[in-house]
Amino acid sequence: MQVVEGSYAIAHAVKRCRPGVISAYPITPQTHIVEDLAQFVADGELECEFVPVDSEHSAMSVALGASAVGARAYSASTSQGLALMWEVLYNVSGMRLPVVMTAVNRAMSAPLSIWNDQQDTIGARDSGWIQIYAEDIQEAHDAMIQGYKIAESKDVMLPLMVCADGFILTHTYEPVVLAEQIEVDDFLPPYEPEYFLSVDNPLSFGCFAEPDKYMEFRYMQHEAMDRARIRIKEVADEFDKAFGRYYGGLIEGYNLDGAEIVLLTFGSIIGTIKEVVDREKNVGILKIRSYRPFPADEIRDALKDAKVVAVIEKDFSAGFEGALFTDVKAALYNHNSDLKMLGFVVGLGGRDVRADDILEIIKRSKSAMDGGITDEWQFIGLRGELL
Amino acid sequence: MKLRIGAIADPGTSVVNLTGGWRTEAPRIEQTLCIRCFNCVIYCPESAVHYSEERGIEFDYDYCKGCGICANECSGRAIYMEMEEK
Amino acid sequence: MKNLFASGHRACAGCGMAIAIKLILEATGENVFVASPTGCLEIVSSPYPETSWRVPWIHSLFENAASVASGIEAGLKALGRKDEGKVLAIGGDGGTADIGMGALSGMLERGHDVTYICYDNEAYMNTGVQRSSMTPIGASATTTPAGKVSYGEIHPKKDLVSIAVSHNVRYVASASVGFAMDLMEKVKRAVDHDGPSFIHLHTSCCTGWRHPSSKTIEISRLAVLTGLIPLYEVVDGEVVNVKRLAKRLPVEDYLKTQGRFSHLFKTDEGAELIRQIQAMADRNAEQYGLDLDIEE
Amino acid sequence: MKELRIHGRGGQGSVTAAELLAIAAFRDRKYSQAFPAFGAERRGAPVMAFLRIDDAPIRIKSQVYEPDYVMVQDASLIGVVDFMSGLKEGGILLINTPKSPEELGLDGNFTVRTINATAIAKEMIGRPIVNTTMMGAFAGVTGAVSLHAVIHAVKERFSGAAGENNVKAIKYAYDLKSREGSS
Repeated sequence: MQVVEGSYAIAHAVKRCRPGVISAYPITPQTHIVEDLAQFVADGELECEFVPVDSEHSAMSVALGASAVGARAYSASTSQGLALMWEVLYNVSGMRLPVVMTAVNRAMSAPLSIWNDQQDTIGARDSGWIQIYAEDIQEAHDAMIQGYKIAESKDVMLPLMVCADGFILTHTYEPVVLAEQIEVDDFLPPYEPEYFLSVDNPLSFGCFAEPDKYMEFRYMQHEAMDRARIRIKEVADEFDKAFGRYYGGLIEGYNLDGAEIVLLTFGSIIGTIKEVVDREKNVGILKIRSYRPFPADEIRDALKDAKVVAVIEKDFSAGFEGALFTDVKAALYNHNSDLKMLGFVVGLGGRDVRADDILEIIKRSKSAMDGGITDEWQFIGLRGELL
Repeated sequence: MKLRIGAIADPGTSVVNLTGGWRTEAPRIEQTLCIRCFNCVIYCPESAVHYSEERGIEFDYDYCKGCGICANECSGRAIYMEMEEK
Repeated sequence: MKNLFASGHRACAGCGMAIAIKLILEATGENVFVASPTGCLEIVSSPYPETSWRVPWIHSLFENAASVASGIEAGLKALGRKDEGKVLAIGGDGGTADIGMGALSGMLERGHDVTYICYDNEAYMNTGVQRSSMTPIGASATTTPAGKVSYGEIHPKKDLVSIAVSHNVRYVASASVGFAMDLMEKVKRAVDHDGPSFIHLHTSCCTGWRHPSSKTIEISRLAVLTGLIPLYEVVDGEVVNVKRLAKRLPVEDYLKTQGRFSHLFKTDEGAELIRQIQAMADRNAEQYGLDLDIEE
Repeated sequence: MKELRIHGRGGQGSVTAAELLAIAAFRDRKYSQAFPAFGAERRGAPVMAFLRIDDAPIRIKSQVYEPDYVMVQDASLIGVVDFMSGLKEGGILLINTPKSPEELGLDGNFTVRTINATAIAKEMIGRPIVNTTMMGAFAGVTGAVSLHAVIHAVKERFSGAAGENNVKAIKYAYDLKSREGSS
């Protein structure tokens, strides 16, 4: 273990995965990751083509071209940059190219905010990318390595983004176990795609599909997501065996035994919640590690003894409610109608989520459990005096 | 046909699409007037004009869309367009 | 011919772009990777499971062909497959000069070993002849239509060649589908150059320009013969190999062949616009020395 | 768990100080966590950085609101930022200033320590970059990290003569605790 910045840990893990091509465009708070990677290349520690591009759109497009020719490709972005990549995200997943990126979580403008929330990756929810949310720096580091293995699995072949909270994970120094090259080489085989651009077999990539076939292509993506569901769990187990670290497969429970109230969330906020929950009785945590594919079965199973589930997230869909909240409710509908469900929006635009905020959520959840009246969906930490 | 992931296609498969059906006029050639400029071969958008020493210029009516560029560009005025009877 | 662009594609009868692609691949041979943006080229050549390409080809999006080509080149380098083939991007004027300008600029500036060929048919033909920044003055396009008080496009074409040259690209050329041998030689030179190279390839679209399908080559050639599209190369920043004209034709000879300019021939204002277009051709002649000095 | 908040100005190495103290604490076989107050501050603007040290892995991800220690790298921040905010009862406030604690007249249930780190840094490092000197003083005053670990962390970061000079300043500042400190 050594104390390093989160961005460095992520960059280190990417380096260990031996990407052939890295392309990125600078945007706060993603910058340290790609700067560190550029330095690895500059110091001869990483042999790869580092393409400092003209935009995020080009960043993902370069990764797409590189992946299509058979190279392992990496990019990183956040917020507006991720939004500028939007259409390329869909294109990469539709072409079934296992590009892996670090999606640093940051609020969307306007108003401009460089600070953390998860609105950006939530917006990319439907892009056909696997989304893994990291709880801490170590998990973000490890998820990069797992990510390539999952994405490049022959029966998956989907791009994958490791979502890591901006600043909170990227700019914090903590003790981290940095993977050794030999360990990663043993764990992650070289990328050997079945189909790639080559003059020996001059395939055409990116054909268009008429209405008689498009739907089937999209269905095949869905099937691949289903297989990814299995693969994510397998790779988590394989990683545990190889590295001795485990964060759950699709989900991870914490203090769930006998928990009447379950706080369901993802990302770095879980660390703070754990500190709080340790002091509470009958309150557990359900961490969503894989948001897409969505672990509906696993969530149902994990919540079967709960009375109240409080979904906590740093995003929402204006005009409705938090995206994760909607998804969790949808997963339970038709299956478990007794469960009381509450949604809480916290920490938008870098608003610090404090232990007190979590305590408030627990308080309101308890009240709901005891038959008290509380809004189904609400903001925590709003400054009423400004409104 | 089973779909292949990513809509990845094998090379040159468009040859199954016989575009000759698009044609209303068809090119014909008077071989004795051909001066071997090969403009017809060079400028055919369909790659549907072929030349061999034995047979001279030939049109591949499976793909010829009848655009008439070959006739227009023919240096010897050997190619002409003819209404196609179907 | 090698027929690396297979028959059975769905381009309009008389498509200049299809001829251009055929000639480009004839020049490069089979050891080439091609990236194309969204547009007619992609639509006519790749309705799954059919493709007209017999070289490795990829279409991704509208504005990113230059970036995808950059990625292919970087990927080939990373994989030690650089010698497997040259990388080409072939896009239309909309995908190149408008929405793809940033990506193109980045590709050129970063020095990728990619040849970018813009086939310029002077409007968004795939979506129905909307104007692009390459639509010439006086042309009626569906978003700059001629009307009772309009004479069509009012802005001059973007100078793509100069834009490429200003990126310190070592080989830049203008070419026309009407001059096949010249075009193929330029493509060969472009791919043989290390680093980025750029070709502006002018071609008619008989549908968008509104002329008979048989006239595609003839009219493309007229654009050159009137001096509106000068053909030349810029090697290491120097203009060389200008295609000189023995007897430059008046621009009317070109304009009158196409429906998109027909409104110019109906009014005095149209006539004035034609005089302006002639002045542009004259300026081109002066700038590039197009006119051969022949004693009469 | 012990928590430190560092106040400084952009460019003074506050974040580096937090980071190096985290490395030092880890060398002392403790868990640590360092992070800046995330923001868009430019050179010269007031900045903050945070440090947590604990015997167990540190999971909490929120900022530090009730620090055990506050370190002020630049006396010009007095009256500009509320650096005493949330300082725990019995906590320690360490300020870089030529003045004595009494002269500062700061009231509260905490200990005030002052050190003329700028003078020390100028003399020993040759530049008025005080972050390493303040780290030495922090180790001496609080005992939250060992001198040995601080020196090690700094030497890993700054090699050669610069490293040696920094170490000299750190040691000097560390030893000053009995002379310049008072409550």
